[in-house]
Amino acid sequence: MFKKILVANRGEIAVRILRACRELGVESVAVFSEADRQSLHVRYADEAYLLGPAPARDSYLRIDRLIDIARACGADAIHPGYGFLAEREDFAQACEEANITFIGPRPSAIAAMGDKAVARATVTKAGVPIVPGTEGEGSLTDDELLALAPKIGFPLLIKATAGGGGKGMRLVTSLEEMPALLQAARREAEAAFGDGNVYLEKLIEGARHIEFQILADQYGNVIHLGERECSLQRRHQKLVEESPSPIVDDDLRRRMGDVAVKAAQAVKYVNAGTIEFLLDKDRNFYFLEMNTRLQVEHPITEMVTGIDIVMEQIRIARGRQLTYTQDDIRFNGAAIECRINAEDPYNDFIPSTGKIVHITTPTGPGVRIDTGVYPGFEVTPYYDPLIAKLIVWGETRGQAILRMRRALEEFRIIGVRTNIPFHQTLMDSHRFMGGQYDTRFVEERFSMQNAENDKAFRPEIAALIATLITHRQIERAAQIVQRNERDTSNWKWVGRWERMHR
Amino acid sequence: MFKKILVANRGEIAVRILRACRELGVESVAVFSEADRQSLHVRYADEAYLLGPAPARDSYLRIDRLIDIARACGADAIHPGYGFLAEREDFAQACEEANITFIGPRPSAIAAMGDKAVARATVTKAGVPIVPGTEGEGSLTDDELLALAPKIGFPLLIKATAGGGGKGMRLVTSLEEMPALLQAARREAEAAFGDGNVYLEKLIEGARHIEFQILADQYGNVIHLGERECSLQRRHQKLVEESPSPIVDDDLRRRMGDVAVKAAQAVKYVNAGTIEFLLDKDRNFYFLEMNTRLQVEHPITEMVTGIDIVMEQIRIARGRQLTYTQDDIRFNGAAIECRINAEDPYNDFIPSTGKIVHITTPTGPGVRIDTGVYPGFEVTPYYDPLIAKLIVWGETRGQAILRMRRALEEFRIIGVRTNIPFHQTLMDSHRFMGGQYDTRFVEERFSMQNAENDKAFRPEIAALIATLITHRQIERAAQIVQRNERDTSNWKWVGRWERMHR
Amino acid sequence: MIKYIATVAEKEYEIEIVDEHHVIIGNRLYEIDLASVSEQAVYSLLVDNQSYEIYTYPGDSENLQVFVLGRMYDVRVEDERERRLRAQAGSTVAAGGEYHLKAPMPGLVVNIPVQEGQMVEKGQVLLILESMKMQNELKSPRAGKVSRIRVKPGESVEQRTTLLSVI
Amino acid sequence: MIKYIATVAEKEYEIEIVDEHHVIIGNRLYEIDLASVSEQAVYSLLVDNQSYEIYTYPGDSENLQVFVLGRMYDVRVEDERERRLRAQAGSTVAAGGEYHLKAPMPGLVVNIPVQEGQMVEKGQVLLILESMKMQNELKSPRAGKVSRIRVKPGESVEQRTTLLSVI
Repeated sequence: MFKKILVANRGEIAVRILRACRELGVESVAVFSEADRQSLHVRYADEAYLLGPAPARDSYLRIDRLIDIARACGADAIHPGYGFLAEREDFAQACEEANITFIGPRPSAIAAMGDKAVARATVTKAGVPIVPGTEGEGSLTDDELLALAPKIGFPLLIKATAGGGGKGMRLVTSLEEMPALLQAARREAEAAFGDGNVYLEKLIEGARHIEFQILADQYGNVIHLGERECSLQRRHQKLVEESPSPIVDDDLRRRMGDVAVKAAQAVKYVNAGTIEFLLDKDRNFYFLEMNTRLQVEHPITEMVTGIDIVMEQIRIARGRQLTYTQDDIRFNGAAIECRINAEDPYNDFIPSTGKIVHITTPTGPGVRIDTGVYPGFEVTPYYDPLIAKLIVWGETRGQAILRMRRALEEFRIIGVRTNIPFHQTLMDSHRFMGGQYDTRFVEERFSMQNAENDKAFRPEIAALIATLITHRQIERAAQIVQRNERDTSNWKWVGRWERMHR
Repeated sequence: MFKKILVANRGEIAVRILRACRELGVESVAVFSEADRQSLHVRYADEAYLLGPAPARDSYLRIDRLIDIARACGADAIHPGYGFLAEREDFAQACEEANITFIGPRPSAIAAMGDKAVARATVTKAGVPIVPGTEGEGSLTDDELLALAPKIGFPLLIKATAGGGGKGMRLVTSLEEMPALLQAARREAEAAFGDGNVYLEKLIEGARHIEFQILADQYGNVIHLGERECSLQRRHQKLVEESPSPIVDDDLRRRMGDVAVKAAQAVKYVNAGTIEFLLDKDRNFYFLEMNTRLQVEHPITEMVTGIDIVMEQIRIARGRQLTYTQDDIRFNGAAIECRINAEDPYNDFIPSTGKIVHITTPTGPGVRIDTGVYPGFEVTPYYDPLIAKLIVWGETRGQAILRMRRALEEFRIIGVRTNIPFHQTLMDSHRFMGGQYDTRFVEERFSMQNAENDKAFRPEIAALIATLITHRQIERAAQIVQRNERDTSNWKWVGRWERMHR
Repeated sequence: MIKYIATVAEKEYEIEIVDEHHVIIGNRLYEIDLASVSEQAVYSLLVDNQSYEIYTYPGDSENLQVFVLGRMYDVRVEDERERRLRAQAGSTVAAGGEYHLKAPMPGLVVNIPVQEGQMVEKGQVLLILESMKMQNELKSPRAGKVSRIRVKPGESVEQRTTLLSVI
Repeated sequence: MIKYIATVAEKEYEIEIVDEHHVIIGNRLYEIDLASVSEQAVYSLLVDNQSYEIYTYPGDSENLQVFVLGRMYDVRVEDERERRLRAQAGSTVAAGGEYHLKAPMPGLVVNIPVQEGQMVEKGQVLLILESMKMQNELKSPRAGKVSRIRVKPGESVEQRTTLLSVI
């Protein structure tokens, strides 16, 4: 086993990895920015080193500092977590050159999956289906696009090559209307990005985001740990994940799992990774991308399989063979994760900073929390707003939902706003309960205000408590005034002295 | 399902049961003493009723008040938890008469298992082995005892019928020495209790306390959920439990489980219950007693079987058939529970009361906490010192131990003393790691002081932190003095006035 | 006996405090028991033995934001005297005056898609502030004219800095 | 530069505070960083980048109880001046004087198995106090004579009530 592992990350995922180190009996090293001196990951590690100022580019993204610290403290491996440097080929390369094991895939696999066009080409060669389209095929003329369109099928999207944010995007439902829409899209893209190039992509209607967890060792053994349903997103940020997906059955799981394994093998993948798919209404699935790292939502897979993914990552990196074969993997019950973010769901999900003054943590059967915060912790504006992951397990999906509801009810975080009310409203929605949602559900068909006629709507209780609090404050203020009146003895003497000398 | 369940208990177990109610969609009612107004169980229930003053006899033991409240609020079932009224036949009877379902066995089963002599006789008839001895056979003469002794076998114990606390107890290793020891025991018992009666009991050397969890429905279906090893005790209080037991193999589990089921069937048992056995060095086992209620340590069984025992209790009480057959029960991995008590392990385990000012809760993979306390909670002297149960699960016993160690390291409860350091020392002991312990291990062969030469012994760090704290306090005191020197303007005036009038 | 008027979502509740354990809401008497949990903004309230756990945040201006059973309520509480004064002053107070857009958190001004003097709609994006790796659109709470812009794109701002005003 | 002597388990450590981030223990210089976590008696201490989480309780008399890595240490800290004074006064201070047995928690006096004037050994049970459903044996910290018993069996006592004294 490794002697000492450096965790090149912060927050809940650093704590998660440190726990795995501890449970494996490996010494652990934390790194921290000036804003994170009091963070849990610093407190839980065996050693801790300051990286630099709060902004990530001056601290958690400093490859040179990280390698220097790892060398100085004698760490023989680095775990990158997710985000920051986790999918940076140059970081994996720098570790390799410093003779420190990077707990993740080889630099070549990161590179192959990091470029979307290369990734599409690679997995297509391995027989993996991709979203039909012309992305990565260079600049095509209108005539070329019009010729390709019927092969992709309608409806389809025209998208700007340079773009994003919907600029230069057009929905096309037939070949007839396409020439005019192509012109409009190119004009808009030219105006917005100075680049009129566009490409075509099949519109996946009612798409669901389904991803498969992969484990692969250095000896060519690759298995999958089933799927995670991640369609509940807002601005491309996942908010809730569940495993298994409510719409994936055994047959589809087997087929998608086989394809996921094939995609990983196509880049000779090693360690833990995730293959993301889009699944359409007709249960066709398309490769979207591969995340060559540990995923935020890995705990739901741990809950249903009983496998500790982080420990497996470390064992694989050490050169061990996989502990499990595909046949060993059993899926037991259902797990859901809610990402608790410091943001205000009643105010456009604006991030919230400040000091956490009180936490009541839901506990009890089937509840797991991964977090890096505690009462007294200061949520700063420097890093992402994820402050906790609330994960529940139930014998069935129904039990898991009921358990998540009661866990959310128990969860109190005072001092910053959180999106807990969003999750509560979501868990109560009939569409979620029925498993009927797609990637556009949260943004297009969900509202925090739609639940006003159920039994949880109790404005009179809100009115009462606000009145009682106001009343108490008024009474307390009155007492202070009275106390001050009594507590003036010194001033009486002073007043007397002044009167005498007037 | 029930419409409304009243939970006739407090603390962590009341919270545990309320959670099950919530997850089943059943309304819940808490009851509380004057000392418990701010307790979690009051905060988590849908309704809450004051029982009376803090002492249990004026509140949690008031059968009349509980029945009145249940009637008034329309509860159709009562869950007694453990302790208090959980094993009181008259309470189960009172519920029955008030037409409220008692979530537990029938009064007759409580009665049959509540009297030790009756219980021994009942299970013996069903073919269940008991610890050989003469208890429950009335007053026997010396001659009768001397005649019975060889049948029981040596070594054996002479025990006082009236007694306890070791008074009147003698260890006998041969028939020759027995007459004199009988005299001595009778004299001591007479002096201590005014009753010279004694009985004989076979000495189980190196005994381990192993118990089996039973589930039984109203239709005669009885299954067991495997064993719990509860040998780690102090003053007959369990401190640590694990499942499975490190020394029970599949064959022994099957045999003991069969006997446990038989014992439950002997009293037509319904609902959840526990059969306690002593297991000797030669793997012979003897029925000790049956606990006709939910057990403190039930969560470890939930962790290894995936079954929610409290939900099963409620379903059974509602008249449902068992959801599982014996063949459905799979044992997965290993679970350990540490009972976190408010007591000082460095000072003879004396209970500690006070306000909890800070808690850092261990979380993450495989960790469950059942508790009724939170920061700001006041631990009072009225009830038992159990403030939290820390439960971990691991794929193997080894992993569970390592996980428990890291969870104990993370656990901070500030404001009252806790026995967390005891658990840490225990988890580090080679005997525990090897599974080599019996019911006398903690009291006779365990010490908080025996771990002074390992790498966790860092007196220089203790010296350093104490010095730094002292230094800071001195500096702060100096600042206050300086501030006071500046802040004396009023007094100057007064002093001036006084000088002028001297 | 003190009488308050609490307003939630434009509905008014008349609440009289009888004593520490009794209130009258509308015409009904309720038995209550209020406990403050761990000296924070968390309360346990029993109303005729129904148990509610509540936490609060200060809301805009004089309002209190109350969270109960997973829902947020914006509550304004007035006593009778305040209420009379406000009635006499007319009800247009809230809508008028200059609106100052303040930074809800520390962050970096990324973009200001409006100009001084420009008319804006309710809900229109006034400024984009980057914080916690997210770009946050700050919107106008009402229609009006942008009267003064006090920051520039690229500027770092502290929490509660006034960014611009709408008149 | 201030020099302290910290005593743990009868071993002495000479500790000099150089500045906020440096100390000398014995002859070695250490880089340190002390942070107080959430304003409680919980500290995070880095010593040459080794991370320790520590919490403390006030101990008997002047001592501090320190918990680090799952172990408890009873530490006495003195500065050089205090140390000299104590050396001059002789080392018998701690052993002498009357010992007052105080209730470590509220409870009910169940039994007092000693009498006034009786000689007791170190570790001998002086009083049994019931609390939290447990009978707790309170023992003598040293040998001596029971000088005065201030409570009776059956009496309820508050925390820190003096129960009896040993001289």
